[in-house]
Amino acid sequence: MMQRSEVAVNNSTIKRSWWLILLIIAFLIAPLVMSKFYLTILCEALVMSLFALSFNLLFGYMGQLSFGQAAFYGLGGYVVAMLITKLQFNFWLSLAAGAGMAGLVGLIVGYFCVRLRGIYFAVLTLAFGQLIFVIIFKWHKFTGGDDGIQGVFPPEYLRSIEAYYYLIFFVCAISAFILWRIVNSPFGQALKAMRENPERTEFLGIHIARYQLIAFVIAAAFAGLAGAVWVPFYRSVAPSYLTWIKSGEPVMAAILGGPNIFFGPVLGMFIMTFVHSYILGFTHFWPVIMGTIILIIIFVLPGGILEFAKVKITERREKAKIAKGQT
Amino acid sequence: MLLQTQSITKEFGKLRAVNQVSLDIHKGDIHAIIGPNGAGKSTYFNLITGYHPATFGKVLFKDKEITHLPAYTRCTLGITRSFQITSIYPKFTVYESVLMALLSHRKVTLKFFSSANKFFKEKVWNILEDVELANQANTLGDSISHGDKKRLELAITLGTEPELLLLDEPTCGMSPEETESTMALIQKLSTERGITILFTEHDMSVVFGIAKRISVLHQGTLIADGSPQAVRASEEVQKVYLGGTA
Amino acid sequence: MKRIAVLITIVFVLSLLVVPLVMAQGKPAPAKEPAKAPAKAAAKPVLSKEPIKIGAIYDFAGPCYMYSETGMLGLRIAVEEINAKGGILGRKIDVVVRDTEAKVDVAVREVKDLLLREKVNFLIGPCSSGTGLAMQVVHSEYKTIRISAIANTEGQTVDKFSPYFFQVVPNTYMEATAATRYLNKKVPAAKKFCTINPDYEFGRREAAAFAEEIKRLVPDAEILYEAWPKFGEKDYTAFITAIMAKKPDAVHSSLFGGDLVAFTKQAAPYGFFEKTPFIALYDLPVLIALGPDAPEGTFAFARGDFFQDPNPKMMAFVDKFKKARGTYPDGWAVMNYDAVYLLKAGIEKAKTIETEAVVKALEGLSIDSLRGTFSIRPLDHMGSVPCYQGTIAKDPAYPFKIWKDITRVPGEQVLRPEASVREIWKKTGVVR
Amino acid sequence: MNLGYQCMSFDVLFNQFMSGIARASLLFLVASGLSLTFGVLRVLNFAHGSLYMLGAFVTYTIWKTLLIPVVGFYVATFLGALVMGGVGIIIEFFLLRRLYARGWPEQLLATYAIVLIITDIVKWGWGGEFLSIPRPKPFTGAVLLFGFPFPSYNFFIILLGLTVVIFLWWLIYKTRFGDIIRAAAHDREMVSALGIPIPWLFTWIFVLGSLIAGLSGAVTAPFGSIALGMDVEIIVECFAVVVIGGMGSLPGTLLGSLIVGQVYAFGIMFKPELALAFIFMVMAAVLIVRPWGIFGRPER
Repeated sequence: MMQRSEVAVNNSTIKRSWWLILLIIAFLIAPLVMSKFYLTILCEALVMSLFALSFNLLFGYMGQLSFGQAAFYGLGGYVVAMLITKLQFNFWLSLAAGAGMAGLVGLIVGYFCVRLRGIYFAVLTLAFGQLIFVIIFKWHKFTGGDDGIQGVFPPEYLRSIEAYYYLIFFVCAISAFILWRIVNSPFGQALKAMRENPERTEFLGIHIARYQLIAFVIAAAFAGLAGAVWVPFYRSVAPSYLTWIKSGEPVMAAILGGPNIFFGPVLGMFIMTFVHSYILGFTHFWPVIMGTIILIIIFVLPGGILEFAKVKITERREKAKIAKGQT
Repeated sequence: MLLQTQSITKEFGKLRAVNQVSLDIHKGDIHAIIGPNGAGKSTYFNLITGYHPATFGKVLFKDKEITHLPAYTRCTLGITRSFQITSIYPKFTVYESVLMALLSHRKVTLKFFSSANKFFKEKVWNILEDVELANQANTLGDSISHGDKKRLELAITLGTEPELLLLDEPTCGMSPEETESTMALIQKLSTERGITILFTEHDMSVVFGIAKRISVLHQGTLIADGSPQAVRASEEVQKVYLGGTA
Repeated sequence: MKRIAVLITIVFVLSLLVVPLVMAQGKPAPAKEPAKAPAKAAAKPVLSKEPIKIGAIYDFAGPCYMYSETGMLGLRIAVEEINAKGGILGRKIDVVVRDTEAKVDVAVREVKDLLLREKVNFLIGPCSSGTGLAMQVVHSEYKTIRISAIANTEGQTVDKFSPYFFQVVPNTYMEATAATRYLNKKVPAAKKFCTINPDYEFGRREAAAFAEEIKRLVPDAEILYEAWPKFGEKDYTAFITAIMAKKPDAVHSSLFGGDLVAFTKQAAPYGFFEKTPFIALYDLPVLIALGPDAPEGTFAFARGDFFQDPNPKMMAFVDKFKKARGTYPDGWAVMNYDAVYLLKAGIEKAKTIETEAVVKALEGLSIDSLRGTFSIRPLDHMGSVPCYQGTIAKDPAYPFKIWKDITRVPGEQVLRPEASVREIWKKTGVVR
Repeated sequence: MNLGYQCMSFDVLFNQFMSGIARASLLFLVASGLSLTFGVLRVLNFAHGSLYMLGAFVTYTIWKTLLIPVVGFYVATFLGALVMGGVGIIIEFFLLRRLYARGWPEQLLATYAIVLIITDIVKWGWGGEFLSIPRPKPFTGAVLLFGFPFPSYNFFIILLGLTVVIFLWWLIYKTRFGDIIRAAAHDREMVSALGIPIPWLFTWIFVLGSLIAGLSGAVTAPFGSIALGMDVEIIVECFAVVVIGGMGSLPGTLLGSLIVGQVYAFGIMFKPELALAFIFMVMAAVLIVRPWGIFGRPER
């Protein structure tokens, strides 16, 4: 009879966190080591990773693909841009307002979307995403229309790239930690259960639509936060932040990195951002290279890079156990 | 009286799958519903658990009407079911599946920060030991045997600590030994945990050994209801079910 | 599970430390000093032999594609001429080209790329006003001068004024005012107008300037319908029928490039040009693209195609351009040529490429350009450049249609008066 | 901005209606191909817009190189459509066929990758410039309809739209191949269980979709102009058409394109800035009320 303690509990134990500390140190010393340009790219990668994580809460953990996530990302950015440029609002409060507004719109949109499943859910989120994009695109007086809003400056002490990098790093790290806790919380278990078997979960007494709506609002809020923290870094926001092409980026990152592993989308987004910026250095034909990379990974590494690595590692562990068993 | 259906009916277009069935299920009983395939047993279950809305008629649980309540609310009242086609969590481990049931029953699933795994350790192990799945605790749902899957679903239903447990053909597709042990397990649940069990079955010998009360459905209508002996004796049942000869 | 986590960390740490260093070496342009402080503090010795790097940032997409292409031709000819005569202050000029894909966020990224990675000294471009405004914030922060030879929104010189910005193309206020006066002269009886402008910064400003000027010229003028097709629209049918339904006396538009080509082809079968007097940016590239379909008798405005200002200096440039490129130079090539020479004059006057000195040198500087002499107004760094208007007509000398009864409005006549500039500055918070 | 309601006479409304029809027939041409791949194969096929764009540019090049006088455009359109059918075979055979076993998100990502690749092929091949083909001979001028000129090229597109409708209707409802397609739309496993080689069936469906995409791209060139980025604009409207009409149902796609075409045309006339928003409002409304669309059937 197996000992009770041997159950492999998959959350963090103390022994395991040394690699986490190493990772944080690496990120902290990054500004001293990297050139200004690659620091900007690292900032982009971090913000987009938070965006991809917010998307993956719905895709990897809840099993529903939302193709309008960029609408919330852009909305967060626009709220910050408008508050700062038009009302000279406090910087920190406008970040929170950006995330809050995105969450609120997420509540309205989510209310309708959570009743659908699979392709219908994806196409409805695509429709809402485009609707929000067109409203912002055409509302010239208020949002500046096609040109977007320029001159969105953070406070004085955050004007340099290094300072703003640390802000981005902390916002993304803390958000990732929160999302990690949510995903491993009872609420997270309920989401995973809904992904696995919605019928069984409903018969355990869980109102599926309500839980999915909560998850939708959380995902929208964090996407909004990512947009809100990004816009002051680039000093401007534009309607192209809300297009369905932007919504496709987290989908790519999640499927590349491995949607069923928490850090899958982060790894996917880091690869995409650095490959994109490196290619841009010498050619403008980055889409064809990015497209080929995606196809290769879909065929060669099914389930995404980390999933593939996980499968390989567990296989090797099994072989080792069998070998140990025979001797 | 734990559960009562008053002339409950379900029509799919012109087909009347369940035809005005009125039945009382008493607390603590092991109550079997038998009938040939297509007699409406599963549909009746769906009406009680809210999987299908009833065309007309009433369902009362502890004398409160629950006909129009959605499935998840009925479950929180204490009615849980297993499905004819075993419905479990393929990518969850056995431990996680049972834990999931406990989490949702104890209304803990709206906690966002505490780690799921630190809840109800004791309870999960008790249930796993009851259904003899303790040694499979760590294997994924889709990599255990068919019999174990049935028992896992049973364990999941126990996770919601139900008062009324509906089992849709619990022994379907099982070997005689497995059927034997499952029936013993159901008996144990009823006596030890005092759960009222309502199960459907089409294999006579299994039913008569354990059921305290038996109801017989035929083409959606209730044709007999009572103690095993009374049901066995009634000509109605024999004519329909046992082919006329005793 | 734990081992994967270790794998991720190693990958991350490696990518953070090693990859950028590798990339740094692999960069096409050799890295000079390590990260330079944003404000280029130490002025480099005047005669160091390093080339002067100009970042040409244009929008090679949608309607702006045409103008960016021809603009680059003019720019390269000017750079080749200057390098042939020993460059500026004895230093050769290098041109680094970047494409904004006519998207505002791509523009900001590409400008950062030019400033941080390529470390360019000056910028020229872009074509679209939207991307122009977006990059202005960034290059001003990095204290790098940009000269605009095509994008002409008044937002660049007035509303969002930056000391590091100069403009050699007539801005939206100047151009629209001159065009409205020409339209009014040609169709004095017109009272009821419709407008159709691309829905972005440039179109909005031209429409506003037209509305302001037409009210001044025709007090009881009335704008019946404003069509706002999206920038880069391809299907104008619905807009055409909506405008014709209003039966206007005249229609003003700032559609240009590929948009104007598409609009003209779709409007022609409706008899739009026969029924309604129409004025739009029918410049040389559009006239060439439309060929026989160019609507004769329709009014046009532009910024200096060769046939609009056939002075000797321009005709010499036309011969050189035809020999080098086999086509005729248009206003965009002319203005980029002038932009490079303006920069040369500024650097030579300041005797250094240090930004603050060149800014001081350029203010008030006047140069003899292909479009006659013009000077940079110190107030808002706007060049007093001329605006041209005319009517489309056939001309046996050229394989494409050009203009007849051409008017050249000198910049001084249509520059926004200083008082109204300062009034706008109060509203937009510019301190000068 | 006043709208001058007093001049909303009949012929003005009728003319706006006809411009709506022209846009609807163009939309139908593109969306009918998508309704095949999206409806039957259940592949969220973003690459359909790119096949439409590539078809337009390929036809432009064929037209420019051949330059046959009168019939040049029609020959180029025919060849262009065939080329795109070939491209469809390549995409389906080498990419999508291996993905049918995988989940639909991976298929979506594969089509998304194809969009990126085709965008660059067009950017490399033809650059970002606006190109257009002059309108073919008999359809250059305009026809007087109720006193209002109506470009005859729009009639050509409407005619072409109708022929494609009739062809697809005949193919799907009157031939054995059509019966198989409809069966496969319902239940893929059952059809393959009946011994019909599903992979080849899907290849033909995808090829047919690509062929129609190429045809609609070719027809757009003379209508206005073609440029890089037209794929990104058209594909979302096509999804709106297919979703409103009902996935996998041809009459649905026809109705969907009519609705979207008219909503856009009258939107431009009455509330220009919200015209595009109206389309997505209708799309969202249909998805909320009847996810499987007006003529569609609920999925098992």
